[in-house]
Amino acid sequence: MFDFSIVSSWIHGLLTGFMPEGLAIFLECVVIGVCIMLMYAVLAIVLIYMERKVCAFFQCRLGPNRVGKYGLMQVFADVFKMLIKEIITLKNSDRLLYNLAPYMVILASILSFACLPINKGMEIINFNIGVFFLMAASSIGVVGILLAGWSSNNKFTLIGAMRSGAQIISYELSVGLSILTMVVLTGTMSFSEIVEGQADGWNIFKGHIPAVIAFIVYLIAGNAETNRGPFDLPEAESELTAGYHTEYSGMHFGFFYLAEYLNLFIVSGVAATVFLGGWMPFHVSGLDGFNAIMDFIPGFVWFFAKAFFVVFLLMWIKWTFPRLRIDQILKLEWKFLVPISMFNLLLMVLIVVFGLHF
Amino acid sequence: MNFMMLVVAVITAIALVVAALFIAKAISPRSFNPQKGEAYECGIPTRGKSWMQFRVGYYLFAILFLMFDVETVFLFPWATIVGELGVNGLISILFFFGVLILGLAYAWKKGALEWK
Amino acid sequence: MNIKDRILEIVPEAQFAEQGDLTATIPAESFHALAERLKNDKDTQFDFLLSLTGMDWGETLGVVYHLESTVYGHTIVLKTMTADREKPELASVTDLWRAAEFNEREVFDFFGIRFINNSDMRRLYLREDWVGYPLRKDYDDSLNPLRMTNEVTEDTTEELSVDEEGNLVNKTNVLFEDKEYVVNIGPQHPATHGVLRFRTSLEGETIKKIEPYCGYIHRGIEKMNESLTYPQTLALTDRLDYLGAHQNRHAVCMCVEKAMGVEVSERVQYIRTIMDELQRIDSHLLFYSCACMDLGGLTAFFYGFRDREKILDIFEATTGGRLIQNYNTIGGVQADIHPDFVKDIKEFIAYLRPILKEYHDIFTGNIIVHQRMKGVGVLTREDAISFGATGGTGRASGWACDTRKRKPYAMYGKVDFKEIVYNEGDCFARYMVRMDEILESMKIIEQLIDNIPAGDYQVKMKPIIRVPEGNYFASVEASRGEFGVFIESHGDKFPYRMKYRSTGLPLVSAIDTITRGAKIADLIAIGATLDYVVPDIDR
Amino acid sequence: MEIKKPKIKSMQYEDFQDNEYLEKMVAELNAEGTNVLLGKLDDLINWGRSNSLWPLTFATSCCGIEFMALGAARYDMARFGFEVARASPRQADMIMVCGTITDRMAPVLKRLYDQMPDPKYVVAVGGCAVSGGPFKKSYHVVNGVDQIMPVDVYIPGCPPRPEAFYYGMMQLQRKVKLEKFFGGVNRKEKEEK
Repeated sequence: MFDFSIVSSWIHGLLTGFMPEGLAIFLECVVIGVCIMLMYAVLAIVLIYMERKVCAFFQCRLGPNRVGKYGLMQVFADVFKMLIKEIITLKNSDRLLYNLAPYMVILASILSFACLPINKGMEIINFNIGVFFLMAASSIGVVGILLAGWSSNNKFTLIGAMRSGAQIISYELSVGLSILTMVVLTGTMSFSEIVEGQADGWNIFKGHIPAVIAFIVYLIAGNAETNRGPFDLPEAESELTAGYHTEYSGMHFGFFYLAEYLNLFIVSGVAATVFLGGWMPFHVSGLDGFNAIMDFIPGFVWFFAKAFFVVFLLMWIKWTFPRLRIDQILKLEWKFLVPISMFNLLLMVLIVVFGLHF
Repeated sequence: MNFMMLVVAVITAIALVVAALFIAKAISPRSFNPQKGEAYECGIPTRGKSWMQFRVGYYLFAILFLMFDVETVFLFPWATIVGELGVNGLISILFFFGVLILGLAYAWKKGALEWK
Repeated sequence: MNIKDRILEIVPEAQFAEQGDLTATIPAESFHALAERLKNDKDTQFDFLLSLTGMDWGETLGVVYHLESTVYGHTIVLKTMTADREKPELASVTDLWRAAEFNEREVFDFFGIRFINNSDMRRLYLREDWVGYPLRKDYDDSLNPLRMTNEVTEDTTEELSVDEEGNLVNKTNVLFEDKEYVVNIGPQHPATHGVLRFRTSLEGETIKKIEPYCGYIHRGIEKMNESLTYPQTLALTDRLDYLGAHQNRHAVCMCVEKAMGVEVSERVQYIRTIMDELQRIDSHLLFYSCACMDLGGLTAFFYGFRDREKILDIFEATTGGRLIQNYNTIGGVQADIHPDFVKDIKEFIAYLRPILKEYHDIFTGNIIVHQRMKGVGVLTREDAISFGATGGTGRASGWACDTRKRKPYAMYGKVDFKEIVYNEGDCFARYMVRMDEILESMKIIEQLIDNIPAGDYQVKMKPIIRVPEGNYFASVEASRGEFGVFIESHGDKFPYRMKYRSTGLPLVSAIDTITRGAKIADLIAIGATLDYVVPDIDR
Repeated sequence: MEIKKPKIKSMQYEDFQDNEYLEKMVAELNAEGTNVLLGKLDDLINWGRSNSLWPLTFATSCCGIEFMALGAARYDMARFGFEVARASPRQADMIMVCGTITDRMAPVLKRLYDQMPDPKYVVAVGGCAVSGGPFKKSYHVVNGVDQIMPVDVYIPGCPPRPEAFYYGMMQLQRKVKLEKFFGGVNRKEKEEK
């Protein structure tokens, strides 16, 4: 199995060979920062392109195909245009909060993005309480949304912000509980250890019934966390025109747009890591030849493949279901998902305590 | 190293926004007219204030969330070692868990989970 | 029971017209009492105010009421007038028929007639600062240049009411308090289906009150008609409710043909009926698409549009137009059907039947759809009749109001089809009525398509038509309700007054009643299932 | 640097009916001259803008239905990247005036236009928006949106066919491709204090 830490320590050795350690570390940090930024931008563009193509095929259409081959350059053109679009200054807004909101949203998504283990030895932030940190980091995002809605001094944005306040934080509970269920199974909160622990089988197979329930609950709640249909209430197009980011233009809006897609990826990435084995290849015990072939595929390919599979699932849901109403959303969370995940947690504890898992 | 990476990520996030906004501000065209900065409300001037007292319904869920979230935070450390603690760990946490479920049941019965 | 005798018994001074529909002219002072008797008496029961038309007869200003009984099916036309052109005042009938609320505002807007006891005497279509009353014959358009200032919306309304001593007093009613959280939904909003504006007073997500504002697409078609010859007026009717273009035009043609006593050939009747039903399917498919989109199910939107294109192809082959076809003419149709017409329609029906099942699979059966639509936005039968909410909306409330059954025209008397009636009156019933009507329309087309008789497609007509003096009313079942045409002719080549009974105006006037206490998301679902077309409301 | 005739992928330059006005624009731009670097930057910016024209969801009447048909499966405007119809003018690049503009609507439309960020484009769709169309003589209809705001492209028809919409939109793309950004064309409006 390819271990990325070999590469990073090789680079570190190379750099410290001809420059002081401090400078080398500084340089590495800069490189990592640039890498995060690039990966962030590229992933967002890939996801937007994917969304547009996937929904086009669901809807018997072709999707973008004029800009570049197969419309590959379409999203680049969009991002580029947004970058050179005017940023409107509002008259009666709360300037500070209005300008702060995109920072919060981007900060939340980059911090949680940095937690994802992409390959063995290739996780940027690797805390021993990684799961916990990720949940904390991602919940900053809702602050950004609330700020955006509140500071714009617009009635639609305010309703959008209030909706997201009620919705996103409610669903955080289910996300937390379903991940907690898996933490009970894995016995660790560090992402890298969670993945390592799945060498002999992905968690969703190891934890069987409660793991599958937790996976489903997580998918629903995660979908709601990212404000995507059928839970796209905070930005319900046909109700609140554009929801909480109604008053944002140009790149300001672009950040919300990018963050929305990146959050989709983060939710999928966490699902892939916690439930589907992260960068761990698919192994079937006993079939050594098969396992060797699977090992040959690098870990980051596995990770992205799994993450994009979950992304596709979520897109499928988004383009199929109509939107829920605010009271139904909260009812679904508090009267169904929370009790289910609580009992699921108990079930998992029982299974772990009595050693009934694989 | 990890905490340094955390700082790197934070700086990256801020740098990304600052850089993009800088480019946008520097080269984007600009036009001015008296209506541009006003609030958008389907093309009609806004009536009254947008910032006013808002219904408590939204906050109720926020408060409920806070209660449950804080309690699940306490569950996390236990969850990592429940496999080692075995049955004792399960029974001792059941009391805590019972309180949690009772809390939800109480909120449910009180009608706090209904959207009004 | 003779209605004429009954009216004479109540108001001995009533006069009856010689020509046209049965019309009684009633003095203004005894009008309200008569209207009350006609509505409440057991054997008359005129509970449905079909149409309320303002008139300018030169010396006098007045109103024409078309009444119908949903119990007995009989109709009557009442006229009342006032000679005071400076301060015209007539009694309001809003206490009897709620449909009058918006219609009287329309009359006030166009003619300046103030209705005593109507609590809401504001302009309906024009800006508050509009000068003069455009449909009066002496209106001067130069007083109203294009105003580019933002319109100031008042939060109060004027009422002309009668105090205890019987004197007329001006009263001010408050629409919205200062403290209320009032949000404008529309005119530019993806879910208002055009440029309708709802001022919505919210409490959190709950709607406390809603106030519709029309007129953002008021094009003054009725006024323009007064200076157009009859064949010329046809061009504008297509653009009223563009999803019922055929049916609108059918109504106007029928009304003029009725006035002239022209018999159109059987072939024309067949073609018109088939085209009307195709148009209905087209409109209902669009309804399905838009309802899905408004509820957030975007994929279903594309399914509906995909299949709608097939109808447009059929239209295009025969008429040359996709959306607006300009097909019906007075005395016939513009051109004979395309040689492939029959074949195309048969193929289309064979194609659509299984597809409809797919629609139900992807959208109707979805649990979220049920949750969003069932029990939401209930319109009772009484309200539906009182507001005059015809079409799918009325039938979803249990009111069998299909004009095709009530007053059969064209081939509808001879084909076998079921009138779809649901009793729940909620969004889901309104949705299902339309989905089921697609099936019934296909059934009608199937019965007709094979036996289109040979014959002329156009009766020879003169280019300039003079309709004999009198007033005439004809109505058809358009895609979204009863579309009526009222023509008063003074024997000229131009109509003296031409009024369309809008199918959408009653729906919009009922929206406050339906949405009270609902949520914002429900408003969208209600708006989608009421299925109004804004240019048809504003005319 | 010489500014060339705008090329777009979907249709040959010669196939367009009215190239004269574009050639006039090209000649005007060439008369002033630009240096190569700025010219290349302009090309890049124009490529981005012309390929990402997001319309505002705005329709008043019949043409709006054809606009929806344009977005639907058969005509699929997503191919050109037009499908991201934004309901808020803050995020839209162009406003397609689909349908009649009445006296009451005119200030609303103007307000929406004012609230859009630069660069913004206007397409007048249908007879009504172009000139008042069949309702030209009405007391409550604006005779063409060009009376209240600058229009970039006119699409005649009542309502125009979806193909006509495309033709007009491609004309707009070509026009956008001829903009000169680094010469100050877009910065004409200055703040009024």
